[in-house]
Amino acid sequence: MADNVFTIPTGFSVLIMRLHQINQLDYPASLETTWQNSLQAGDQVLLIEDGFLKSIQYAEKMQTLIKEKEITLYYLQSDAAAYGLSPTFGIALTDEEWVELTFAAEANISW
Amino acid sequence: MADNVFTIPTGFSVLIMRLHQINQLDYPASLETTWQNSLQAGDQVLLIEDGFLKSIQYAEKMQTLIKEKEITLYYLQSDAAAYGLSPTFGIALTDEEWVELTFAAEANISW
Amino acid sequence: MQYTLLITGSPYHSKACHTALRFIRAALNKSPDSIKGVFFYEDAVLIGSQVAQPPRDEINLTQAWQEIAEQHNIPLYLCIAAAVRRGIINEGESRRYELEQHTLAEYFQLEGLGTLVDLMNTTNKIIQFR
Amino acid sequence: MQYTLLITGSPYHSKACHTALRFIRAALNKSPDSIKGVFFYEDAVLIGSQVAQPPRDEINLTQAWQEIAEQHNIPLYLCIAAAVRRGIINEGESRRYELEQHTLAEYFQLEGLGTLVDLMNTTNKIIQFR
Amino acid sequence: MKHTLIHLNTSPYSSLACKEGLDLALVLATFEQPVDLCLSGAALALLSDTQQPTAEHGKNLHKLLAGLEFYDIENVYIEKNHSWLDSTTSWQGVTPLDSTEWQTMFSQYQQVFRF
Amino acid sequence: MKHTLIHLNTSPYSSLACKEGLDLALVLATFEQPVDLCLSGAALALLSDTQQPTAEHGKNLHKLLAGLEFYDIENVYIEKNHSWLDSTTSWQGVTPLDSTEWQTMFSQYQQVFRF
Repeated sequence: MADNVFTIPTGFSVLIMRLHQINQLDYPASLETTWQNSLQAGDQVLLIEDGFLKSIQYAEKMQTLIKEKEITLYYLQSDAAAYGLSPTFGIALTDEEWVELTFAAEANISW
Repeated sequence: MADNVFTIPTGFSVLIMRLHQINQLDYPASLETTWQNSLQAGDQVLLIEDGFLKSIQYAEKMQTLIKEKEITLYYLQSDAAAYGLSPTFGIALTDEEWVELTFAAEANISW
Repeated sequence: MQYTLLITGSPYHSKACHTALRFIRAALNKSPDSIKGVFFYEDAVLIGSQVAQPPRDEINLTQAWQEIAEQHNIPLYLCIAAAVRRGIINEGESRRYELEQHTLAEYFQLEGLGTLVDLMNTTNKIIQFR
Repeated sequence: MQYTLLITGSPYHSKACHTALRFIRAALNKSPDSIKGVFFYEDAVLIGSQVAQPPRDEINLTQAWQEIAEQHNIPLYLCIAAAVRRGIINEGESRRYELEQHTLAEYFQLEGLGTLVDLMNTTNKIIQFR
Repeated sequence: MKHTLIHLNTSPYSSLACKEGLDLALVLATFEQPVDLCLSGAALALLSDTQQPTAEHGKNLHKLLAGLEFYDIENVYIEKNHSWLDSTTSWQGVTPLDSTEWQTMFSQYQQVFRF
Repeated sequence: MKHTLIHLNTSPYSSLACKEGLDLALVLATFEQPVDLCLSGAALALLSDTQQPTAEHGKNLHKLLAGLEFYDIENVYIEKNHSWLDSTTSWQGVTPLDSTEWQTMFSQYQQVFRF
């Protein structure tokens, strides 16, 4: 699994698949770049709070990210209802499914 | 003075020269665009707090901004000393000069 | 499998405490033993104020967390250093600093970061809300 | 010519209260009558806590503002709605909400936003720190 | 009297900023101070007609928009082409400005406060 | 035992975040938990040797860097070419990573906390 994975000197040779929790519409530019660049194929991205609005305002950019980085994108049904807005892509989660996804991830990072 | 100034329907026909107080190194991308685009020729920009670091990290971009927008850029001597960093452009202010500049401005905006 | 929640965002400046509340309700609903403890750090410690009075037409977030603690017997830890500097102080600390007032709400407790390390080592994962 | 300071940034999450302190010291040094009043709104109202205990090797920001108020007779207003919801409460409000504790530090006073409008109309400009 | 621009740039459901900005605008108007609003970024979400926030999301501030006129707050600006809202399901009381108008707007007020 | 990455991204003089992040790193190390640091954005200012903050700016956290090794915190990463610091006047204990290393770094820890 880790054969051709580049590793930094931490000694870790395995990339841990993770769920990235994104809670802002706009991060400061350099942080926006950092979280997007840190995505690894197979990672999951969950939009919460203001982050949900990325699926509306930056719909195209997010769809490109999904394809290029080979990630899966999720958002919460309750956020869509709160804002009264419906994304045209991504997977909507009930609160219970949100818990399942979060617990099931190998690792979690909250950006 | 206001002859060929474009005005929005507020009824104001005069652009008020102002001192823009910038206190972040990185604003969210859209806000960064907004404050830079809002600059008018003759405006003043004062870097404070984290904003001071713009003069180091984004030295080139800031110098371009000064030229293109015809603005004057200031920073605080005390911030330069705190960070132990010296910008190669812009005007350093003592705390007393900071007060003078702030009071003297026609209008102030804190981004 | 048990989990820890780490909350770092201010109840006024972020949605961290609100979102984590939605999360913990759904988690406990699904499996009542899934959360071992909740640790509040940085500005999130402001949630533990017994004095804050939200307007009557808004959610009382401190009370909502107290109900979680009471009904599910889940400890709510505030980092003591972060809390004391932000004015969230229990009776003991209040005496220690020779103050007349104390502000820590019931069901919240002041603990060192060592408690977070302990939760880290005795639960499967830490889920952060910021 | 007199000016108003409007401070909106949290003492914990921003430098607004610190920077405004540097500014007001320099302003009063230069011309003792230049500042008519200071209005704290949004998270900046947290500065008015008498309970917060910063570590001894750090600046006590609340005390530094109290010294400004005392030495120069400058009123420090906290927006009452913003303060009450954030747990900064004087004795009167404490009784009104049937609480046992109050947290408002000396030299700070709770006022409505109307007081800011009044300052706006009786001073040359508002300078904001956020 | 100073003409004030209140600039809302944060989501109504991300912090108290949007609400406290609107509160200030309403108080200014109550005291008969001229005040305009402008909306950008996540604050545009305020305009959506079909909001159904839970108590945990926060107060539904959309309802306040209809009352703005009563307070003599007549100008609510947004930047044309920067709105990602469907105009058929969002509040109609806004005035869209083109880029040049938007950019010079900030220099036309004695006071600008962002929330 | 979980390997933790503490990501510092804010200026030591802009809020308590940088300090509270370092505090967590030191406590983790004290409890013999493996912990690495990485610095980006305004947190890079931490490295400058010639800092002279006033009390209003905040605590001089630069002084803590020299003690990290004592706590067995040996890895402090920055992104190569993203540092705007003069290497002759900044702390030498950092390990610069190239872009690929930096980007994969975040996926190599069970826990990442940003401050």
